[in-house]
Amino acid sequence: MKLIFERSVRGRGCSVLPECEVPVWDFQEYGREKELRLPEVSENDISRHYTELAKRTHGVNDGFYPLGSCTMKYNPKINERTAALNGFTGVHPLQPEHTVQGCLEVLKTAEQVFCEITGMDRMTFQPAAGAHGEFTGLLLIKAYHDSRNDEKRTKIIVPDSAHGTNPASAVMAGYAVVNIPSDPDGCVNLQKLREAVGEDTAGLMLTNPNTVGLFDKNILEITRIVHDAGGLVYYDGANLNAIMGVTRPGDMGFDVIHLNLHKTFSTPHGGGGPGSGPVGCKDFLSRFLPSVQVEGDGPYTFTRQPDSIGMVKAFYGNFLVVVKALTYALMLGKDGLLEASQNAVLNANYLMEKLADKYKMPYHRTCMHEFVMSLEQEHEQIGVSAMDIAKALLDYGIHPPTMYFPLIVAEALMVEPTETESKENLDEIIRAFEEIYEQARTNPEVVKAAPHVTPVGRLDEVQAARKPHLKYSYDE
Amino acid sequence: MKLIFERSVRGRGCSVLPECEVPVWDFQEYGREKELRLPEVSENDISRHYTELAKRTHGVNDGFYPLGSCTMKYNPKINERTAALNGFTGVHPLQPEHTVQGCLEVLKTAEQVFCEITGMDRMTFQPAAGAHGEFTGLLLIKAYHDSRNDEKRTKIIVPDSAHGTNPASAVMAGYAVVNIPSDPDGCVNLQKLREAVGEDTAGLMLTNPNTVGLFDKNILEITRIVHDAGGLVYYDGANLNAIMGVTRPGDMGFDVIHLNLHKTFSTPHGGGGPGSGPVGCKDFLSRFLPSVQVEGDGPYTFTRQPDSIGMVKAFYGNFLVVVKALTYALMLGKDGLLEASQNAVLNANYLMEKLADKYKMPYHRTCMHEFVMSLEQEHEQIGVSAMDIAKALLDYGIHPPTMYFPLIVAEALMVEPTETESKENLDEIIRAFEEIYEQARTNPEVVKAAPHVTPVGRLDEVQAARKPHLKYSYDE
Amino acid sequence: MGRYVTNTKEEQLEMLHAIGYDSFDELYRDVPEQMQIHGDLKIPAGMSELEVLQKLEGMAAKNTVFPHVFRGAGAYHHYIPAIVNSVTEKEDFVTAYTPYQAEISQGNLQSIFEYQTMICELTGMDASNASVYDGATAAAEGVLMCLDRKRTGILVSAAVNPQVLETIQTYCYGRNIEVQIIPEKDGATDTRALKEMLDAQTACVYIQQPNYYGILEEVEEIGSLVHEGNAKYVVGCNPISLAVLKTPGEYHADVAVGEGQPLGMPMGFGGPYLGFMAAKQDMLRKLPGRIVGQTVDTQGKRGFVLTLQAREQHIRREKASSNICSNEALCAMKASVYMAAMGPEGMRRAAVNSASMAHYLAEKLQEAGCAAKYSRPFFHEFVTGCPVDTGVLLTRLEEEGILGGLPLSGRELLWCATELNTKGEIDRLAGIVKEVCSR
Amino acid sequence: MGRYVTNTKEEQLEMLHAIGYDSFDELYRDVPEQMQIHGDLKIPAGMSELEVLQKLEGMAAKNTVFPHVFRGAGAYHHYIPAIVNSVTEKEDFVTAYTPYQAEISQGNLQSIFEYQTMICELTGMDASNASVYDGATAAAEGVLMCLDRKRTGILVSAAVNPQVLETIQTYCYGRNIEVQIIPEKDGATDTRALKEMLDAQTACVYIQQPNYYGILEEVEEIGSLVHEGNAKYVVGCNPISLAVLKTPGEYHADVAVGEGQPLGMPMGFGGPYLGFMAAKQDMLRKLPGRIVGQTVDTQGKRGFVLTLQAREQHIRREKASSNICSNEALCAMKASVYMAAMGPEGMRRAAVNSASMAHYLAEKLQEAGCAAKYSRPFFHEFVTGCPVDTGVLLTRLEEEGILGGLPLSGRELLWCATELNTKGEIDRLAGIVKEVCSR
Repeated sequence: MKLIFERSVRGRGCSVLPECEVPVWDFQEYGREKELRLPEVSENDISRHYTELAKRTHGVNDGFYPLGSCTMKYNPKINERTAALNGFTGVHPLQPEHTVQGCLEVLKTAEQVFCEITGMDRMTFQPAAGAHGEFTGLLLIKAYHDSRNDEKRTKIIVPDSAHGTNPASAVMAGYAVVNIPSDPDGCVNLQKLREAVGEDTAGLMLTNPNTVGLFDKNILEITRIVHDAGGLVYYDGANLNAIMGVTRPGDMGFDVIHLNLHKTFSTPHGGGGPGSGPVGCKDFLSRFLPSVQVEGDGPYTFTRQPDSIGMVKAFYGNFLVVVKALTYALMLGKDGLLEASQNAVLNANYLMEKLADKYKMPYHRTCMHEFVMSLEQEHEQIGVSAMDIAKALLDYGIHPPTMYFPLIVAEALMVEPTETESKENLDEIIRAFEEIYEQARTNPEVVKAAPHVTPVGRLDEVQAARKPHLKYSYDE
Repeated sequence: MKLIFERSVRGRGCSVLPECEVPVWDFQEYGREKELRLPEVSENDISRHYTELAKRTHGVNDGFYPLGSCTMKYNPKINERTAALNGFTGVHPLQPEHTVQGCLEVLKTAEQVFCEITGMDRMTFQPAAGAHGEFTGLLLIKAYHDSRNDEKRTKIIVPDSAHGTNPASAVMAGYAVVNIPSDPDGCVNLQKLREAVGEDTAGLMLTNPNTVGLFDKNILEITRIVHDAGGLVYYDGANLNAIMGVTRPGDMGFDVIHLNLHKTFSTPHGGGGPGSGPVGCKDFLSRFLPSVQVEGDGPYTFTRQPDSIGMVKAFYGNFLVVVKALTYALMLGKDGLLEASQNAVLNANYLMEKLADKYKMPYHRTCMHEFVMSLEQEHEQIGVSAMDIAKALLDYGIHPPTMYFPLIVAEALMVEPTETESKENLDEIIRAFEEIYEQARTNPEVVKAAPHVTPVGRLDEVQAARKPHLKYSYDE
Repeated sequence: MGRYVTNTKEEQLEMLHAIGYDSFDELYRDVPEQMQIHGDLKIPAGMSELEVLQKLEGMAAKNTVFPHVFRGAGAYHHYIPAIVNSVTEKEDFVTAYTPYQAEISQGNLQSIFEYQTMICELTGMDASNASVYDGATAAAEGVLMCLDRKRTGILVSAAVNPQVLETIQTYCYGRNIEVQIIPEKDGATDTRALKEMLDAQTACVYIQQPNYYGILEEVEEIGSLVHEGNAKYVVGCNPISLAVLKTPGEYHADVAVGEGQPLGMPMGFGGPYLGFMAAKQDMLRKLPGRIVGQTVDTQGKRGFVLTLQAREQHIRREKASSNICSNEALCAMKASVYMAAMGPEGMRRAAVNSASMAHYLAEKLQEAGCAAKYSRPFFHEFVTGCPVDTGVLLTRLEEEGILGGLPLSGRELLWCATELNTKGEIDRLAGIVKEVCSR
Repeated sequence: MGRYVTNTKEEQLEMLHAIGYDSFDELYRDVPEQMQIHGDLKIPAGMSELEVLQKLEGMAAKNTVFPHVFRGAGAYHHYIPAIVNSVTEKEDFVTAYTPYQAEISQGNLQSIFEYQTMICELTGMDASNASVYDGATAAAEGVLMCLDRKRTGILVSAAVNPQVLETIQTYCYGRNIEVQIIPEKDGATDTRALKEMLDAQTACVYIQQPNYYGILEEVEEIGSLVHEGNAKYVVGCNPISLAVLKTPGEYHADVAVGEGQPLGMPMGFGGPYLGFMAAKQDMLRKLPGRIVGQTVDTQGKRGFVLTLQAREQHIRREKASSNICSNEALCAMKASVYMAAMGPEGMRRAAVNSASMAHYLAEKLQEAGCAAKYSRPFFHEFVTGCPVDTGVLLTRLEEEGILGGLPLSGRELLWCATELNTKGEIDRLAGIVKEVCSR
C-alpha cells in the first residue's frame, strides 16, 4: 500500500484552523529556511489511509494474542470512557492544587489499591513504563545505599532467565550486572546466589512467577539471602497477573516493585505504548521516591519526599493510563482480581496440558499464567524452528507466542493465554497448533515458508539493519 | 462466521448494572412466562464479534462507493464530534423551552441555511428520512387542497424515471399515481405532462437533475404546466448535490421539497440510517407544517402551526443528524457548498468521459453529479449483465454503482462518484472498470462467476424469499 | 472555508481540460441562465473546523443537561454500556449504505439478522423487520399493516402516548381514515367501551403496555376482545419492560411495536431513535421496511441478504407495503450491542431496578405530598397530583439540577424512574418536594 | 463484581477437571502456605460498570476544567482535529502490542515509519526513533547518547524547563554524573559563561528553543561554540514552533528532542505525552528505543520491520543503548495523524496564530500593568512582572474561568497563548488584570 507521503498532492489539505485574528508576528531571522514537507491530504485520504493500516494491524480484538510476558488481556471499553472524561483530559498539570483534587484522588486511590495488591507501603505513578519503573526502583535502591554511605555496593544480580530490561536498567542506574545461571526449571539456584552475594551487592532483580511460568518456591529464602548480605530485592511486576489476591511481593520479602498497568491492569498497549510502570516500595524507601506523593485524605496535597531521587519524567506519570487501571481495579475488586489471576493460571495450564501431547514442554508441571514450549527437537529433526511455528500461526489469525525467550530455553515459544480467553477459543487454538504440528511433520517446507496469507511475507531484517532506510525519501 | 447466539454460553455476561438498592418490586401475574433468550457473552466476545462483522462491511472509509442517487461522500469526523456533545445528547426532548435554547438555535439556524440553499421559506426537520419527507410533503399538498375544499385533486403525477419512493409515498398520502413516460433522455415529456394534468392533479413529483443525471432544461415550463392546472410541484431532493449554489428548487418553481441530509449534507448513512429528511416549503404551505416550528430570534420558542397536518413522528426529528448536517453546512459555507457541487459534477463527467470508450453511455452529454451506463449490448452479445460487472467490481474493493435503476434504462449502472473522490482515485477506478470490461470480452465466465475474493459468493436470493429464515433458530 | 473536496484547484482545471471544458460554468450549461444564482448564497462563508466546533459548543452550552432526570413520557434516561458506542462508532458501520451488495455487506446484514432475532425474543413474536424511524411511526405502520379492503376502522386507546396517537392520526389522514379513540378509565383503556366500539369494520386496536401513565393494561382481556371481533391486536411496548413483563407474543398480539431508544440510545433531544416492529407469522409479508433473511451462497456457505423485497417501494413502487427506504440501521445495531452486553440478567436488572426505583419514588412522593393519582399496578412511570402549581415545583427542582415529572393538564405530573436514579437522589428529591408542597 | 473473565464457573470446573485438578487452590500449590493471602485483599469488592463510571465521574467533577487557558510551561492547550481521535481510537491500533510480528503488524509499523519521517522533516534531522516517554526523558536520553569514555561532562542551560533539567539530573545520577548548569542572562543562555565552561571533558550541551521563558535562544551562536569544543549539541524544541522556526538541523544540532504533546494530545494532567528524538546520521546507532526500517519481503514487496535491534535491551541486555521497551506508540500515531491533518499550512497557522496571540497578549498585559520582564524575541510564552501578589491576581482570574500565567519565584508570571485563545478572551483578561493591578 501507499505511504501517506505518496498520497500527498501539493495544495491539498484539511481545514482545521482559521487565519489569525490579531496582527501576525514576524519571525524574521528566526524563520526556518527549508520548506516544511508534511503530507498534503484531504480528510478522506487520511480516513482511508488509516483504515488500510488498521486492517494490517492485529489487535486483541482481532483474535488470540498469547504473547508471553505481555499479558494481552481484553481491554475493557469503560476504561477508555473514564480516561476520556473532560474532567481529566482538560486539566493542565500545573493548575493550583485545589483545582485538581479529583486527579489527586485518582492517584491516592490507585496508590492504596495497588499497594494492597502488592503488599507495598507507598507507590509512585511517575514511571511511564515497566522499564522506566525498573530504572526508578533501582535508583531508590541506589539512594538507599548512598544515604547509608554504603558506597561499595556497585552490583546488581540478575538471573540469566530475566527480561532484558533488567540488566539494561541496572546499567542505567550505574550498576555492574552479575548474571547468575538459573536452575533447569528457571528458578534461582540458591547455591549460585549465595556465592554471588556479598558486600558489593546492591540488590537482586527477580520476577516471580519466573519467566518460564513457574512460581519459585524458595522465594523467601532468596530474599533472605540478599537481605542478609545487605542488598535489597527488586520485583519485576511483569508476571503479577498470576498471583493477584493469592500472594504478594511484599510478603515474599521484596523491597521495591514495579507494575505494568498495561499488562496486569488491562490498559491497552497501543501498539507499543503508552504504558505505565508505577513503582511501589516499603516504607523505609519512601523518602527517596521521585517527584511528589499525594498526601492527606481530602483535601489532598502534593508533597515532595525529603530525599527524593528527583523526577524521572515531567509531571506525574501517564495519568490517563492510571485512570484506566484504577477503573479496572475498581470494577474487579478483591474478588474479581483473584478470579482473574486464577483463571489466567487455569487457562495456561489447560492450554499447556492439551498441547503437551505434541509439543515439548521443558517444564511439564503446574505452571502459573504462562508456559514455555521448546521446538529444539523439531528443529534438529526436521528443521522446523520456533519461528516457523510462529509464522504458521499467523495464517490462522493467531498472534504467535513470544519467540526465543527466555534465553535459557532453546527454540522457545512462551505462551500466555490470559484470563479473558474462553475455553472454546482455547480449544480452537489447540486445533490450530495441532494442525501446524502435523503439517510440520508431514510437509515441513510449507511451514517453513509460512506465512502465506498475510499482506507481506517474511521480511528481510538483515537488509533493513545493514542499509537502514528509516524515513520516506522525498526524492524517490 | 458465528452468529452472536452461537457464541453464547449460559452464565456468561458483562457486568453493567448493580443489584437494586431499594426493595424489589414484584411483577406478579404480569411477569413473562418464557425465559428471555439473549446472548450471554463476555465483553471480549462482543468486541471480537463486531470486529469480524466490521471487516465484512464496506464503508466509505474502505474505498470508492459510487452508489448512484445515494451520494456516498466522505463523512467528516467533526460532525460526529459536535453531535456527540453532551449538551445535545443529554437533553430530554420534553424539557422546558428555556432549558433547550441551544437545540432550538440549532434547528432555527439549520432552517435558515437550508431554506437559503433551496429557495424555500420554511422548513421542518421532523421527517426522519427522504421517503418520510416525501410523505410529509405530500400531506402538505393534500392539506392545501383540502383547505381550499378542492376535493377532486386525487392524483399525483410521477415520471417513470422516478425513485420508487415517489409513487409509494403518494399512495401513503392517499393519492392515485399517474405514471408518465419520460423522454429518451429521462426528461419530462412536456406533451405527456400537458395531457396528464387536469382538475384531478394534486401535484407532480420530480427530481432535477433527474435520475439519469441530466438537468431538465424545461423545468420552468414543467412547474408552470402543473401550477396552471392547479397542482403543486414537489422536489425530490435526492439529487441536490449537483446544484448547491448554482440554482435552487425554489427558483425552478417547486412548492415543496425534501432534503436527504445523509446524502447532500454528509451525515453518515449508518448502513441504512438514521437519515434525516427535512421538508421545505413556500410560505403559503407553512401553516400546514407538522409538529412545531421554531420561532423568534433568541429566546426561541416552539410554535405549533395553525393548520398543522400533525406530527409525522415523535418529537422534532432526528435532531442529532441535523446537528451533523448543520456542522457540515457551516464548515463549507456559501463558497464551499458551491465548490462541492461543482466538483461532484466534474468528477461525474470526468469518469463518464473516461469510461465512455468502453462502456455505453445512453445519454452521452454533459451530466450532472451522476450518470448512467447500460450493459444492454454486452448482455445480449456475451451474456454479461450489469449485475456481473457490479459483482466483478467487488473483487477490486470497489462498491458497485446502483444496479438496474432507473428502470427506463436496460441493464443500467448508475454511477455517482461524489466530490470527495480525487482524480487519482478516479483514474485507478477507471483502470478497474477497463480491466473488467476486457475480461468480460475475453473471459466472460470469470466475470459471470464474480465475486471471487469476498467472504461469501453470490447468494441465493430466491431461496431466501421462498423460505424466509429471518431469525436464529434456537433449536438448530 | 472548510473543504472536503479532495481535488486541488489545479487538479480540477486539469480534469476539466482533459474532458474538453474550460470552466465549471460550462458543466452547468443545461441550467437556464434565468434560474442560475448570481452572486453568493446568503449564508456565511465557510469556516475552519475549530470555528465551527466552537460555534456548536456554544449552542450546546445554552442547553441544560440535568444531572437528575425523573421524566420519561417517550424518552428514557438509561445507562448505555461503554461497549455500545465503542462498537457502533466503527467507521465501516457508520459510513456504509443500506446493504444492497450482500457479498461485501455480510457484517451489516448479519447484524440486522441478529437484531431481528433479539427483537423476536424480546417481544415473543415470529418476525421482525430491520427497524423503522421511531416508536411513533412504528405504531402508525403497525396500524396500517392491518388495513384491508373490508376493514378500515382503527381504534386507539386514549391511554397511549399522545405523540404516538397523533402520529397514527397523521398517517391515517394520509389514508383518509379517521382514528377512533377508546376512552380511558382510571388511567387505563376502558375495556367496556372498547367492546362496544369493536365492529365488523374494525381493522385493529392499538394499545400501549405499559401505557402512557405507566400503568399495566389488562392486555390479555383486551386481546380476547379484539380477537373475538376478528380484528388485529397491535401493541406498543417498552422494550426494557419486556425483560420481565409478559410478552405481546404471550398475550397473542398480532403486531408488536415500540420505541427502541431505551436500548442504548441517548435522549438526544428526541432523535435519532429506533422504531422496532415484529409480527406474527401470518402478518409477515405485510411488514414494512427492510428484512434480512438467511440463505446460502454458490458454495452452500451461510450468508444473509435483504429479502422479501417484493413488499418494498424500490421493487413495487405504488404497490409497496410502505414507502420506507432508509431506516435506523445504526440505532438497531446499538440496540443489538446493548442487548448483547446486558444479556438476560442485565436486561432484567434494568427493568427491575427501574420499576423498583419508580415504586420507591412513588412512595416518597406520596409522603412528600404528591399522591399517586391511580391505584393500578405500574411499571416505571406514574402520575401524581401536586398540591401546588406544578410550575412552582418544577422550577424549584430545576434549581437543584432535577428534571421533575412531566406536567400534564391540571395539577398533575407524570414521573419516571430508571436504574440511573439512586435512592439518595430520590430522598433528596422528596425532601425538596415536601418543602415546596408544605409551604 | 465486574468480570472480564469469559469462562463461566461451570467451564472453569470443567477445565480444571479436564487437566486433573479439583480446585484453583491446587494450581497454586507451589506458593508456600505461609505467604498465601488468607481472606480477602483489603480493597472494595468489585462493582458494576455503572457504579465505577459514576465513581470516576465523581472524581473528574472535583477538578476544574478552565475554559480559558493562558498557561504552558511544558503542557500546551492546542486544538486537536476531530480526525485524530477518530483514527487512533480504532480498536486494532489501541489493543495491539509492540509490532514484534511484522507480517501482521504492517499497519502499525508503516505508521511509525511515517511518524519518523515527519519528525525528521519537522526537526531537519536525519533519523528519528519511534518515540520515548515524554519530552523530559527524551532530553535525558538525548544527553546520555552523547556520553563516551572520554567525555562525560554535561552542560545544561539554566533557561530550560526545570522539570526537564531535573529529569536529566536524575538520569545522570544513575550514571554517577553531575550536571553542570550554564547560567542564564536576561532570560537566555549566557553564551559567555558557556564558552568558559566548555572543556575537553564536555560530552554535550543541552539547551531549549524556545526556552522555558519562551525566549528564542541564539541557537546558531551556541551551536558554533559547542562544536568548536567538539562537544555534541542537543536541543529540546517545541514541535509547533518548528513549523516556522529554524530547525535544529539547520543550526547543526546533533540531537533534537522535544515534548510532542502539542501534536494532538490533551493536557490530561500531564500524560501520556510523547517524547520525540531525532539525530544526525552519525549518531543514529546511539538512538535509544524502537526504530522502524523499510525492507522487502520474500517476494520483493515493500514492508517494514523493527530494525537496528542490536541497540536494544531485549537483544543486548546490559550492553543496550537504553533500557526502553514500551514507548508512546499510540501517542506517536496521534502526532502523525495530527500532522497529516494539519499539513504544512495548518502547522504554520498553529505556530503563527499562537505566537501572534502571545504577542498580542504581552502587549495587552503591558497596558494592564504586567510588563514583560525580558526584551528578547519570544515565541508563544513570556514572563511578566506583577505589581500585586500573583496569588491575588490568579485567584481573581480563576473566578472568571481563566487559568492565568504560571507563578514563578517572586512577583513573576510565565504566560502562554495558543491558537485556542481569542482576541476577545485576551481583551477580557486584560481588563481583569488591569482592574486587579490598579486597585
